[in-house]
Amino acid sequence: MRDRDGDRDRTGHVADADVNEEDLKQRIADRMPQCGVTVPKPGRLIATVPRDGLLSLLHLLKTDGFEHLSLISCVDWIDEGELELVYHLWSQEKKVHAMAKTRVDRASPRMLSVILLFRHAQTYERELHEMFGIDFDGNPRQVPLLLDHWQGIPPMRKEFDLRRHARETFGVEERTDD
Amino acid sequence: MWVVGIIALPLLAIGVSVFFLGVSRKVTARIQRRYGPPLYQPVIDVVKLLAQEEHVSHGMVFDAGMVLALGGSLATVLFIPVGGLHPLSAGGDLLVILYLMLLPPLGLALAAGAAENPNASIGVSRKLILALGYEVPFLLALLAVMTQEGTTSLVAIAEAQQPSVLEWGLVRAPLSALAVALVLPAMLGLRPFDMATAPQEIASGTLVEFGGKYLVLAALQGALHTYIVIALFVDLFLGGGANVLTFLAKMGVVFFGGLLINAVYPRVRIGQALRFCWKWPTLLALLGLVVVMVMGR
Amino acid sequence: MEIAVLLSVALLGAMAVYVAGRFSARGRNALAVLVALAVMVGVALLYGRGVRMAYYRLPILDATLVLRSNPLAWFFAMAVAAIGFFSILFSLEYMKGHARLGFYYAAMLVVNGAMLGIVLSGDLISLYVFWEIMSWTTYLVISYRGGRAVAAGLKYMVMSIIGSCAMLLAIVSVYVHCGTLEIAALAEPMQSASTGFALFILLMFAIGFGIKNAVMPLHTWLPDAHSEAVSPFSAVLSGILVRMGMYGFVLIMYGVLGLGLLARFGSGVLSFGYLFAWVGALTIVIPTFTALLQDDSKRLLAWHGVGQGGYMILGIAMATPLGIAGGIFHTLNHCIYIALLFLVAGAVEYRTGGIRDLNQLGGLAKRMPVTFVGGLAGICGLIGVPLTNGFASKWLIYKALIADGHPFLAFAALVGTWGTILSVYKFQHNTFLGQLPERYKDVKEVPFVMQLPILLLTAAILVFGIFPGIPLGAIGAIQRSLGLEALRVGAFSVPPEVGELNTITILAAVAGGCLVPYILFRLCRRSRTVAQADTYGAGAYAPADRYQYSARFYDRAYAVIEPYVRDRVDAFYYWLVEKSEGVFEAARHLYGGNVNTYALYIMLFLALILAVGFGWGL
Amino acid sequence: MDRAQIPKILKSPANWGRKYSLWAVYFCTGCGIIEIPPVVTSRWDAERFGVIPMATPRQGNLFLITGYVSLKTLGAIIRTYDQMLNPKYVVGFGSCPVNGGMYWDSYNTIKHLDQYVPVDGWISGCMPRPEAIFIAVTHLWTLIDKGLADGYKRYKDNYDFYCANQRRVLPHLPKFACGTGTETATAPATLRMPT
Repeated sequence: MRDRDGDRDRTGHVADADVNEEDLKQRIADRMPQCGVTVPKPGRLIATVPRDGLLSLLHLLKTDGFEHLSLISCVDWIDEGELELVYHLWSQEKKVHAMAKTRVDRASPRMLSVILLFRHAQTYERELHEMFGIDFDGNPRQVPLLLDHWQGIPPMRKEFDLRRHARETFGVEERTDD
Repeated sequence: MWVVGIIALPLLAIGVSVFFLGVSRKVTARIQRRYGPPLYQPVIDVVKLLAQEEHVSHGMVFDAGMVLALGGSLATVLFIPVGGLHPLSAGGDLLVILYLMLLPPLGLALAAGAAENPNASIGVSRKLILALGYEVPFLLALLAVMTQEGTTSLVAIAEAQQPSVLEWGLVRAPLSALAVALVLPAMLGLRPFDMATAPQEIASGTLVEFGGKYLVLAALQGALHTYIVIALFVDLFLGGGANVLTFLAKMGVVFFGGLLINAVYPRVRIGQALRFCWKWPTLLALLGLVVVMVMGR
Repeated sequence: MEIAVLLSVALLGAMAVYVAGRFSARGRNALAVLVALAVMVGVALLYGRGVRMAYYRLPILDATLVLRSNPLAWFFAMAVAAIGFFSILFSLEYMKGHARLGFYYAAMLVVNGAMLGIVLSGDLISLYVFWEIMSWTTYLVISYRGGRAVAAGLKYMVMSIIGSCAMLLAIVSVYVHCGTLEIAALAEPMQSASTGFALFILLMFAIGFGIKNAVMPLHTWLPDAHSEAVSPFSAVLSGILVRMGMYGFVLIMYGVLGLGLLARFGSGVLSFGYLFAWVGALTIVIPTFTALLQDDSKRLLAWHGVGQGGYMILGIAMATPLGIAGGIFHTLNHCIYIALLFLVAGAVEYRTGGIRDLNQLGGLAKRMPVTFVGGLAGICGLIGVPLTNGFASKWLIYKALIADGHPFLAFAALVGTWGTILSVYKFQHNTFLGQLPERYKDVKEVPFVMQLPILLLTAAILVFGIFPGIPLGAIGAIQRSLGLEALRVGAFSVPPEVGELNTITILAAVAGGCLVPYILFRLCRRSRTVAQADTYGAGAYAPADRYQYSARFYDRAYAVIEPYVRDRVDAFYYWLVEKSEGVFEAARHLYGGNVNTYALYIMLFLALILAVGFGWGL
Repeated sequence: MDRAQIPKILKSPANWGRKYSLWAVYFCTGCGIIEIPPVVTSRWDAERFGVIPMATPRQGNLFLITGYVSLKTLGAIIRTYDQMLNPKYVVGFGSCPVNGGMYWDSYNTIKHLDQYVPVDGWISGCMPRPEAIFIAVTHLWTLIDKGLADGYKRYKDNYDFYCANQRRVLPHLPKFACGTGTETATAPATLRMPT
């Protein structure tokens, strides 16, 4: 990550002024009007977009130099009944970390796979399928990664009762002192 | 007299080789700046393995292979003269010993092949490729000594080097001795060349499915193989020893040298080992043979 | 009188089998076995009886065609008859589903009969006639399966014809020089021949016999022919048919020319024997290491057939009693274990539906124990493990080489042994050991009629290994009959002045040695046998058929060995074929098709003849 | 080896062999395995006690289960334990095998190791130090002397109890019935090969 205060970063060359985040925000805003872009702090860029605009946003970011998809994470907004998918992109020469966010319905979560843009996304999508139950269309191998023959609610979802599961499966005696 | 020899020689061989095994673990430990097990640790291991309540086999070929392996080693031991003690050598000369040394690897290879484990098969293929590697210089050196002495009988070769140090094979055929010394770690299966039973890569190679009494047979066969190879080296190049004690002393020196290399060297890949064995040692052995031929004329 | 009866039974029996084939398959099979058995018994009865019988008188060359039986002839005849009988026995079951069986059995018996004819023939004309019969019928049987086998047969045929022409040339020049064709009577007129002429005769015969014996530069037909031929015939082909070349070599080098003449060919390093030995050494090393790279089981064995021929040549080229005894003994031993190995490969092919690729087989020892034991005995013989027959003959050859002061030749032979060990262990391991694939789960053992030859050959390997004195006695008789100094050998030991070898001591040592671990084995608790998939796989469950790990068994060694053993001789021959096709194409244009150009050619030719005649002053 | 031990050795050489030649199966289960290398190398030298890391379960008789045990690892542990030869001893290393440790309520780790595999000794601590292993080894010696280290006997006697527990947690575990050699492994339907 870029160390703003010392104006020095790992590669040793001094980054130019913080104009490129605004410049990026402007480029995204005028090409994708429905996409809300904010720059919370230098070196960070958040773009939220509805479900079907995500692929074009990722394509746009990728052509803008965000060539590395480091992770796809998921946030469970249980009371809003939605799952939020966050695609973390990183640009090497701009030293900017872009987050493309989108919301998916919680009851039957389905999403287009980004495997065509980033081949290695297959593993991230496989894990999200296993832990949150999100179905990615186009991902060839959504087989379980850690859990074998898992029945019931995917474990990372909020409505999954961890303690009850542990007690039933592994016979955990309840702790009395916490 | 030779009845005593037939009983004494194998017992001597097993005793010496088990002692060498204990020494090797102690010396390797001390080189790595740690105390290491007591000298009689191999005895403890053998007792534990023999006294196990359960042994696992993979069929008839698996058992027969191991019995043949140790049996072959014991048979070879009988033909090698040890400081004047050579009960059966009237029935077999150096060529017979060379071919008898094929029996143990064949038995082990059959047993490992029958163990239905890919690690074992990979171990066997490495062991045979390594054997192909070190046999070339070893054979050249053997032929050099045989043509120099004009006989194929090991007893005669050993006696010819008896009178004085100047008569030793080391002095009369130095290049051949050096060639065999270079490939000795490969023949003994010591560290730079122990890829056949590499614990990290192929889960101890040929020994992967050996447990309990099979491991005892394999360990004894390995120890006897070390004894045989070093005894051959002493008989060919270090004058064979007037009596048993000097013979064992010479074997100890050779084994200790091998141990030092074993303790400090990393393991090389099998392709590199083959290329090495066919490059410098073979060149030296070839030169040694040419020198012997030219001097012989 | 018996020889003519024997030979006619062998050849006419084949015709009878073909005719019987018309009526009933079982009758044909029974008759074939009967004929082979009768031939074997007949040859056995000939032991020790020097019979000579002139059976036909050629009017034009006033030469009498003679059949004779001497120890050398009997030795090879016995091998021919035995291997022939075993292969017929083996093919009763093996060939059950194939077509044109009448032709197959008849051809097999004719080949055996022809080989008998070669060995028993007393004069060069009948030798040549039977040689041609053998070559032709071999071509027919090699290309029996059609497809690639026809190409292999053609390649064999072309090289055999070249060999036969060389032989014919030699026979004619011998007849012109010595006036007689009877081999026994050739010995003393040849002594008076000039060295150059004798060398020419020897070289011509050497080409003919060398092609048949697959000596190094002339070996390229053998791997294709052996791997394409039907397994029982491969056993005959590689076992004894190829060794007719050896019979020829011994006959010509020691029967006709004799030691005196051989010594006159060059001196010291450049003598014929020494160069011939180096050809033998080359024939050992390169084919054996080529066999290391093969993945097809029969091709691997075929390359060993070429390699082992080198040991025999190394033996007889040494011209010492030890060497010659070793060479001839190795011919017999090789004939036994290579026939056994081809029968084993055939048995595996028979049961697994024609699979010969070593990378797809595995674990068959559990289902085919007898074949496994036969294979094990075969490879032990091929390697030369003590107590097998291969060891005894190799020991003699090495002893001859080292005692004679040829360490480099001995080195080539010893390195050949280690190449053999690696390649035949791959054959044994990939076929019989390791995990049994699902598709071979219900493979059964081969029927008894196929097991019988395998068991008998295995017994022969062990008996000749533990008592080498039996065959060496017969070989001593051969040496005496050829006028050489015989090698005196005990039943199982070698006299002290020759060297130190006592197979009974070795047997006792190995048996005693194996007794100790067996007792130790029995003292401990009984071990339980685990299932095939219950092996250590770092805790993971190994699904069936995913553990095929015998593919490219010596992968690391391939890169080092492959460049040195690429078959450049074969490539050279094919290059030669292309070039010659170009020339023949050009020659074809001469025949324009209209008559008067032909008349013109005739006139020109006559003018040329006249000019040459006048020029020479006829 | 002092004189006093000679009678004990002669009384039961088997125990003497089993005590001073504990070959540990080199099996890395959880986070605890990082403690093993210093134990077997120069710094702590377990070979003094006769403990050597062995590559295959066939040769090992001490099974050191180091750190938390996830479900997938439990399958491997059970198969490795079955492939070891009797007499075999299991030592739980760290607090996670004891009662789940800090993953006490996790959905993916087992909480009580001894429900699935008989355990002869425990070493508590969230990554105990190498000395703790030597203490455990010496305790194991006394247990072997007294004949109390009979985990493998318990496994064989109430084999169904262990099998039931194992099947409850890993219903599709391909497994060879221990001690009987018969192959009960069903071809696992879900073990799909990577397409």
